[in-house]
Amino acid sequence: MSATPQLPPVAKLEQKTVVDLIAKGNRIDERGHDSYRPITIQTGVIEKANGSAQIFLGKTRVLVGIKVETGEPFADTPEEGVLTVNAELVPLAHPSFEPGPPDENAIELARVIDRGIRESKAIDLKALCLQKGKKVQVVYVDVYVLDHDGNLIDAGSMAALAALANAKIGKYEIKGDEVIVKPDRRPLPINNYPVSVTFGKVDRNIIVDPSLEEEQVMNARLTVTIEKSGSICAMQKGGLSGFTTEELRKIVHIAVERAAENRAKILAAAKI
Amino acid sequence: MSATPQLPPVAKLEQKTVVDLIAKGNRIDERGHDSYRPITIQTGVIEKANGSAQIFLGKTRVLVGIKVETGEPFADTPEEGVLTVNAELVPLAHPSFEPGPPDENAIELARVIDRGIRESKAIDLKALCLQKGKKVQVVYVDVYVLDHDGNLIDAGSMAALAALANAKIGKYEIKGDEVIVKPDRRPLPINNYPVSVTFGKVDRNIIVDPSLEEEQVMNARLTVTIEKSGSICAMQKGGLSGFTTEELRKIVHIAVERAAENRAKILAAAKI
Amino acid sequence: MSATPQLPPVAKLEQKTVVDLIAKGNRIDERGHDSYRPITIQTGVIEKANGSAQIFLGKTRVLVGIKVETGEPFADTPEEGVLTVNAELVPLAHPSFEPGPPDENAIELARVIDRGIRESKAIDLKALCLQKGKKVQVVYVDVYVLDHDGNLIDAGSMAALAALANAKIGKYEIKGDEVIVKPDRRPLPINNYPVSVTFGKVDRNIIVDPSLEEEQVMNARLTVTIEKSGSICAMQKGGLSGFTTEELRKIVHIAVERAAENRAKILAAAKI
Amino acid sequence: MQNKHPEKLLDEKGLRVDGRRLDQLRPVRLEVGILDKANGSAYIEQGKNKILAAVYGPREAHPKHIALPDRAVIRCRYHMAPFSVDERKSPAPSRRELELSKVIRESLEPTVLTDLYPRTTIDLFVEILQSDGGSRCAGITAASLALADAGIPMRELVAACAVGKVQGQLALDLSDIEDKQGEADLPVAYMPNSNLVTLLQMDGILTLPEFEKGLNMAIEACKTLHTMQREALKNKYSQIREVAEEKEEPEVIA
Amino acid sequence: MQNKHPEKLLDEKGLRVDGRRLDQLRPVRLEVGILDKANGSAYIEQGKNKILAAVYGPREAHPKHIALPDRAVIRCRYHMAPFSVDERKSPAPSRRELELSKVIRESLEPTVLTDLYPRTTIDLFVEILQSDGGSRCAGITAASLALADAGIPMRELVAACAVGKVQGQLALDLSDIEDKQGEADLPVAYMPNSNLVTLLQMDGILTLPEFEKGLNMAIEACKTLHTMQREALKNKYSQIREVAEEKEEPEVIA
Amino acid sequence: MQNKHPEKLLDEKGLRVDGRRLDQLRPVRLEVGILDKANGSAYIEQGKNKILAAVYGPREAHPKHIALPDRAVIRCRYHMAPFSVDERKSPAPSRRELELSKVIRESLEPTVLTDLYPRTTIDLFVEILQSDGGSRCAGITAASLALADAGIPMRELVAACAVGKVQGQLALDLSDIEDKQGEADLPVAYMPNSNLVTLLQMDGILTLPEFEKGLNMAIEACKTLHTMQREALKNKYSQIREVAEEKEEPEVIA
Repeated sequence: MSATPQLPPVAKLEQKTVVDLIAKGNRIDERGHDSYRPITIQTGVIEKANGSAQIFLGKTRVLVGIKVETGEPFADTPEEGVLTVNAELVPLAHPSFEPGPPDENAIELARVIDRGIRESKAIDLKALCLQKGKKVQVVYVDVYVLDHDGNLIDAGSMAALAALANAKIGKYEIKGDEVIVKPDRRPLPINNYPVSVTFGKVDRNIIVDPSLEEEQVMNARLTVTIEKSGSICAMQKGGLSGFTTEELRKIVHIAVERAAENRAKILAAAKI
Repeated sequence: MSATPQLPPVAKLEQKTVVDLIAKGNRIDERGHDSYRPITIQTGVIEKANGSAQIFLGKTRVLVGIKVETGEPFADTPEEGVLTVNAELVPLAHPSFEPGPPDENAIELARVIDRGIRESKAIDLKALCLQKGKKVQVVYVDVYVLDHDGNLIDAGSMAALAALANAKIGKYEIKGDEVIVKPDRRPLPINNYPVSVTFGKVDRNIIVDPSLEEEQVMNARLTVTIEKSGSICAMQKGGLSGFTTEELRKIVHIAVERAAENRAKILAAAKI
Repeated sequence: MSATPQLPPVAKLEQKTVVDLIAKGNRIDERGHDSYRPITIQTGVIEKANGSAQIFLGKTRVLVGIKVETGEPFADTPEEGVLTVNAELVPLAHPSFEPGPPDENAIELARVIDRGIRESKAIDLKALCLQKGKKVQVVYVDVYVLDHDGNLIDAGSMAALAALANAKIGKYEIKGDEVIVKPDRRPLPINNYPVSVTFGKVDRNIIVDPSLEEEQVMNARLTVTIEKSGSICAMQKGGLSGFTTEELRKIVHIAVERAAENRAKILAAAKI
Repeated sequence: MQNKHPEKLLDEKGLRVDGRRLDQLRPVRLEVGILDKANGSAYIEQGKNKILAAVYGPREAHPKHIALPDRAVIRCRYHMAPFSVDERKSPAPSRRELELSKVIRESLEPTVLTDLYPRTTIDLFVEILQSDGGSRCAGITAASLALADAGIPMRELVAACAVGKVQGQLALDLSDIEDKQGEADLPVAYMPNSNLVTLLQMDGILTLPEFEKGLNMAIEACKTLHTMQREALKNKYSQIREVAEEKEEPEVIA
Repeated sequence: MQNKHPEKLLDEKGLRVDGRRLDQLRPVRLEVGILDKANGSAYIEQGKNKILAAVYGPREAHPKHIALPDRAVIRCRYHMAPFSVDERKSPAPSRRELELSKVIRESLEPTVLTDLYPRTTIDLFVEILQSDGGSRCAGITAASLALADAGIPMRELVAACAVGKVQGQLALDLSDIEDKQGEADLPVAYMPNSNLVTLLQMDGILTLPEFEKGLNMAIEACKTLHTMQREALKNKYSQIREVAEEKEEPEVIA
Repeated sequence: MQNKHPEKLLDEKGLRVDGRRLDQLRPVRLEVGILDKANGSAYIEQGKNKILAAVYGPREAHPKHIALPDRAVIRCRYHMAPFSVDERKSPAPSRRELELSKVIRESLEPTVLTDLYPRTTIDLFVEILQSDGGSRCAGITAASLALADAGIPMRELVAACAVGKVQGQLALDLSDIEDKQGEADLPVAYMPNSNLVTLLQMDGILTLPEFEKGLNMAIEACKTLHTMQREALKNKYSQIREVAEEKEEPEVIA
C-alpha cells in the first residue's frame, strides 16, 4: 500500500526560512528559482561495468553502473534488446533509507528514469538483437543513490544518460546455438539524449531542482523529460497537491531550456 | 504458524441474540436452520477471461475468473492438463482483510474448492494435453472475494463451478515444437459438478450456510462437497470445537439435498 | 542487517558459576578444558534419504539427511556435480528459534559446514558429472537441528560427514537426452574427512566444545576444520571479542588432536 | 509505447476503431455505494474497464507508528485481478502497480480534508476487475466517489482521463488497443473548482503545442466526468446533492 | 487421489501390500519427553512415519498484539524436513503445510483449557522427519502427547487416524503407496470421552454408507491409539496416570 | 578455492601478476568524511576495490524491542552493488553477503565502547562499489574509519587484510584473479594495541606452519594499514590525532 509519507520533524523556524526566501524570489542556497545547483559528472568510474557515471548535483550524489549481458527478449518484442532500470536508495545516503527491497520511492525513481530512456528511444534496442526471439542483449541500468540531498530524479537520469553514453559492449557472433563474445568493444548504440527537469511548488512559487530542505516544504513536484529535439518524452507529478494549468504551461517551457543546458554538460562529460 | 484467530469485538448482546434465535429454531435473517440465503449467479461478466461468474450469496459476493494458458504438465501426470486454484481475500471485501500474499484462510478456501473440483474429476484434464510430457493447458481458477458476509467456501465453489461451465477455450494444433492457437472456441470439457455445502455448529445446533454474524458465534464448521451422483468428494472441518458422530451422520444427508438444489441453480445460470 | 544478538536473561549467579569453574580449570559438567561431551552417532536413520545420520553431542541433537538429485552444473564448473548445504534451526530445538527463512546464524552454520566439505574436496564432485555442462548430480546436505545445547557447528559438521559417508546413490546412464536411473546403488564417492573443532574463549581461558551455558558467557568463538592429513581446511571466528596470536597458535594444535579423535568416531559409526 | 502493428487506428472520416470521434469519451457507467462491508464504495465501467473502489476509514491506525499527529494517513492500493488482462497476471503486486498506487494516492490526497482526522488511516482500494486502457484514470474517478460515499469531507471530487496520440493525432480516452499501438499517453486528474491538476504522467513523444492541446482536451473530459460523478452521487444521496450545490467553492462533500 | 498405477493393493486373501488386514493399524511406537529444551515433546513412528512434536509454552505472547485477553493463543506449525519425502522438499512452507498447520491446530484446540492462560501463547511444532502417508494424523497423535508432557491442562488426549479406499474397499491407516494409488482418504481426529471429531477432511469419492463405515473404522482406531497414548504417558509419568484414571469425564491431564 | 586455470601467477623472479612481491600490499587510498548525510563515512580503494562505509548513530533504536538495556546494538550490512562484479549481481542480499555482514560486525564490535550508549543502535553500511578480491577486509578497514569519523568512542582502530596461497606460496592481499585461482584465503582483522584478532576465516588448505606464517604476514599488513588509517584521520582531524597519540593503550578516539 502506498501511504502518506512521514516527513522528518524539521524545525518550524527552519521551514519558514526556506519558504520565506522562496516567496521573496530567493532561495536558501542563493540560487534563482530557475537555476540548478552545481553539476559535476565523472564517467568511467567503475571499470568492471560496461559503462558508469557519478554525478554530484550540489550535495546529492548518484552513481550509475551499466551492465550488458545476454538474455532472452520479451515475447512481444522478439527483435529487440531489453532495457532494465533499477534504483537503490542505498542506506548510507540518508538516515531514512532502510535496507530491503525497493520501496515505492525507489520504484518511482527507476520507472521515471526508465520512461525517459525508453520513450525517447535513447538506446537502439533493435541493434541489440543477437538471434530473433531467442537471444538479445540486456542492458541493466543500476541507479545507486549514495548521498541524498534532494532531486534524485534529475541526478539519477543525468547519471544514467552519462553512463549509457560511456558504455562499451562486446561484439557477438552467433554460431549455431552458442553466442561467441569477441574481445572488440563498441559503444552502446545511443540515438537520443533525454534529460529530465524537476520542479517543486512551494506555496504558489515554482522552483527548479529542489534541494532536500526544499523538498520537505514543497506541496507538489513535477518532472518533465525533454528529448533532443525539444519534445516531451516523459512526465511525472508527485506530492500532496497539484498544479494549475497556467503553472504547467510555464513549467514545460522552462524544462526545454534547462534540459538543453544540462544535456550539453552530460555530453561534455561523456566526451560526445 | 497457524494461530488462534482474533475475532472482532462483537457486542455480547448482539452475539447472544444470534445464538438465542438459533436455539429457538430460528435465525437472525429468519431462515430455517437448513436453508440457504438467496443465491444469484451471473456468468460471463469478465469478457477478457475464458470464463467467469459472479455470485451473490446473501450479501456475500465472489467473482471467479478462469484463464486457460499453455504450460508444462507435472512430471507425474505427463498426459494431463493442470488445474490451479487461487483465492484472494480482496481487502475491499472486509475491514479485516489486508493486502499481501494469501493467508491461511485464503489458502484453505482455495484448497477446499480445488479439492472438490479435482476429486470429482470435474474437468477432463486428459483432454487438455497438447503434447505428452511437454505442453498442456493450464486452467487458472482465480476466486476473488469482493464482499464478505460469511460462507466464502460455498460462495467460492459455486462461483468457480459456474465460471468453469461458462469457460470457452481455444483450439490448439501442435506443429513441430510450436503451439498454434486457432480462433475457434470450444467449451472447457466438464465432466462433473461438485457442490459444497457448509455447516456451522452453534452450541448444539447445526445450521446451513452461516452468515458472517453466525460465523462469529459458531464453535465449528464443516464443509461437505457432493458430486453429481450424490457421493462425497471432499470434506473440511474447521473451527475450535468438533462434531459428534451423530451430528456428522445427519450433516452428510442434508448436504446431499442442498447440493442437488444448488447444483440446479448453477447449471441454470450457466445455461447447461 | 546483522545485529548484536539479544542473549537470554541468564541469572547472573549461574553465569558466574560457569565462568568461575572454567577459571579454576574445571567446567560445569566436570569436563576438562580440552574435552568433548559424549558423542553418539547413528547412521541410516531416514530410509527415504540417500544418506542420513543423527548425532547426540551431549544434549545437542542434530539430524542430517542427504538427497542426491539430477540437476544442472554451474556455468564455471561444467564437469562437476553440485554441493548444497542448508541448515535449519528447527523451532522445536530451542525457545529462541523461530519459524521462517534461515537467519544469519543458520546461514553461518551451513556455510561453515559447506566450507569444510568443499575445501577439503571431501566429495569427488567430478565423479558426479553425468553430461558435461548439462546434467550432473546435486548433493543436498540438510542439517536439521533438533535440540540445541551448544556447539551446533561441530555437531552439524560431524553429522554431515557421517551422513555423506552413509549415502548411497543410484547408477545413471545417459541415453540421448534422457537420464536413465538404474536400480543399483553405490556409495557416494568420498575422498576426505574434514572434522571441525570449535573453541570458546571465557575470560582468558580457551575451552573446547562449549555447551549452551558456556556459549552464553563466552567472549569469542573459533572453529578450525582439519582434513584427514592434518591441514586446516576452514576457519571461522565468531563472537564479540577476539583471540590473541598466542591463543591462535595453541588452538590450531589442539584442533588437530581433537579432529583425529572425532574422525575415528565418525568413521566407526559410518562403518568405514 | 510500442508501434509494431501499424494497423489503421483512424478511418478516412477520422473515426476511431470503436467509431468514436477523437475528442469523445467511451461510454461511462458509475455506481455508488455498492459494497456492503466497505465504509464507501463505487463502481465504474468505462469502455471495457470494470473497476471497484472501496474506502475503509477513517479508522485507528494499525500499526500505531504509521499514524501522523496532525492529519489522517491515506493509504492506497491499485491492484489488478489475475483475470483482468489478456495474459493472466500474478496477484503479487508488480512494480507498475506499486507506482500507480502512489500516483493515485497523490491524485486524491489534495481533495481530502485529512487534518480533520489526525492519528487515523483512510484506506483506499482500487481493484481492476477488467482492464481496457486508462484504468488508473477510471480508478481515480471511482475512488473519489468511494471517498464521498464513505462520508469523508472533501474539497471537491476529482475526475481523471487520459489523452493519447494515435497516427499523429491527439485522441481522448484511449482504449487498450489504441494505447498499445499509440504514440503517447497523457493521464490527467483534475479538480475543476480548484483548477488543480493532481495526476500528470506522460509516456511517448509530445511537442509543447501538442502537450498544451492534449492537456486541455483531458481537462474538458474531466469536467464532463465530474458532472457524471455528481449525478451518480445525486442518485444515491439526494440530500447531499443539495448541500453540495449551495456551496460551490470549495465543494465540501459530507 | 490418482489412480495411474493400478497395481494390486490387495491380494487374494484380502491382505494388503505390507501384509495387514483392512482394519489393521501399522506398527506404532510412541515416546514422550524426548527433547531437552522443549517444555513438552513426543515422538511417533507409525509405519515409516517418523515425527517429532514439541511444545513451548504457555509463554508470554510475542509480539504482544497477538495475545488474547481471555485465553491462550495456540500456534501450530506442521513442517516437513527436506529429506522426509522421495523428492527433496524445499524447507519454505508449501500451501499444503500451511493448510495442515491450521487443521492440526483446530484438531487440538478443543482439548486444551486455554482459558487458564490468558495473554500467553502455546507453540506447537510438528516436524515430519520421514513421511509415509497419514503424517498429519500421526502428527496430531504425537502433538497431543507433547501438550500433556508440557503439563498443559487438557480435557483429554486426542488421537487421529485416516481411513482410505483401495480397490473399492475401505482400509485403515493407508501407507504412502496405498495413499498415492488409493481412491479416497478420510483423516479423522477424535476425543473418545467427549465423542468429538476434531479433524475431518476428505479426498476422493465416498458414498454415504462408505463414509459412515469409514468414520466408524477411524474412530475405533483412534480409541486404540488413545490407549497407546495413555500407556506412553504412563511409562513416563506413573503418578499422572493415576490422577487421570480417577476422573474419567473430562480427563484432565496435569 | 578452485584451481581450474593453472595460469602462472608468479614469474621466475617470484613476482606476481601485477608485479608485486609476495609480501606486498596493493596500492591503498583512504578518505574520511566524504558523505554529507551520514554521521561518519570513509572511502577505500585497494587495488580495484572501491568501497564506501557509512555510520548512522548512535540513534534511537527502531523498532524499540531490538534495543539492549546496557549497551548499543551494532547493526551491519555488507552489500555489493549490482555492477561491482563481472556478472551483474542481484541487489537482494545473498547468503554470502549475510554471512559477511555478521563477521564484519563481529570484527568491529570489540573496538567500540558500546556500553556508553545503551538503548541505541549504531548502523554500519559497507557498500562495495567495485570488488577486486579482499573486499571484506578492505570494508573493515574503511568501516573502522567511518566509526571514528562519526565520533564514536573506540578502543582503537581495526584494520584487516587477507593472506592467500598461490602456486604453493603464501602471498599477501590477493587480487581477484589470484583469489579465484589461489589455493587458500585467510582474511584477518587485527587490533594492534590490544593484540586481538577479531576476524579470522579460512578457505582452502593450509598446513599448521603455513597458517602461523600467514597469520604473521597478515598481522604485519594490518599494522601498516593501521598507520595509514591514522594518517587518513589526521588529514581530516588534526586535533583528534594529538589526543590519540597521548594515550596509547587503549587508544580511545573521539
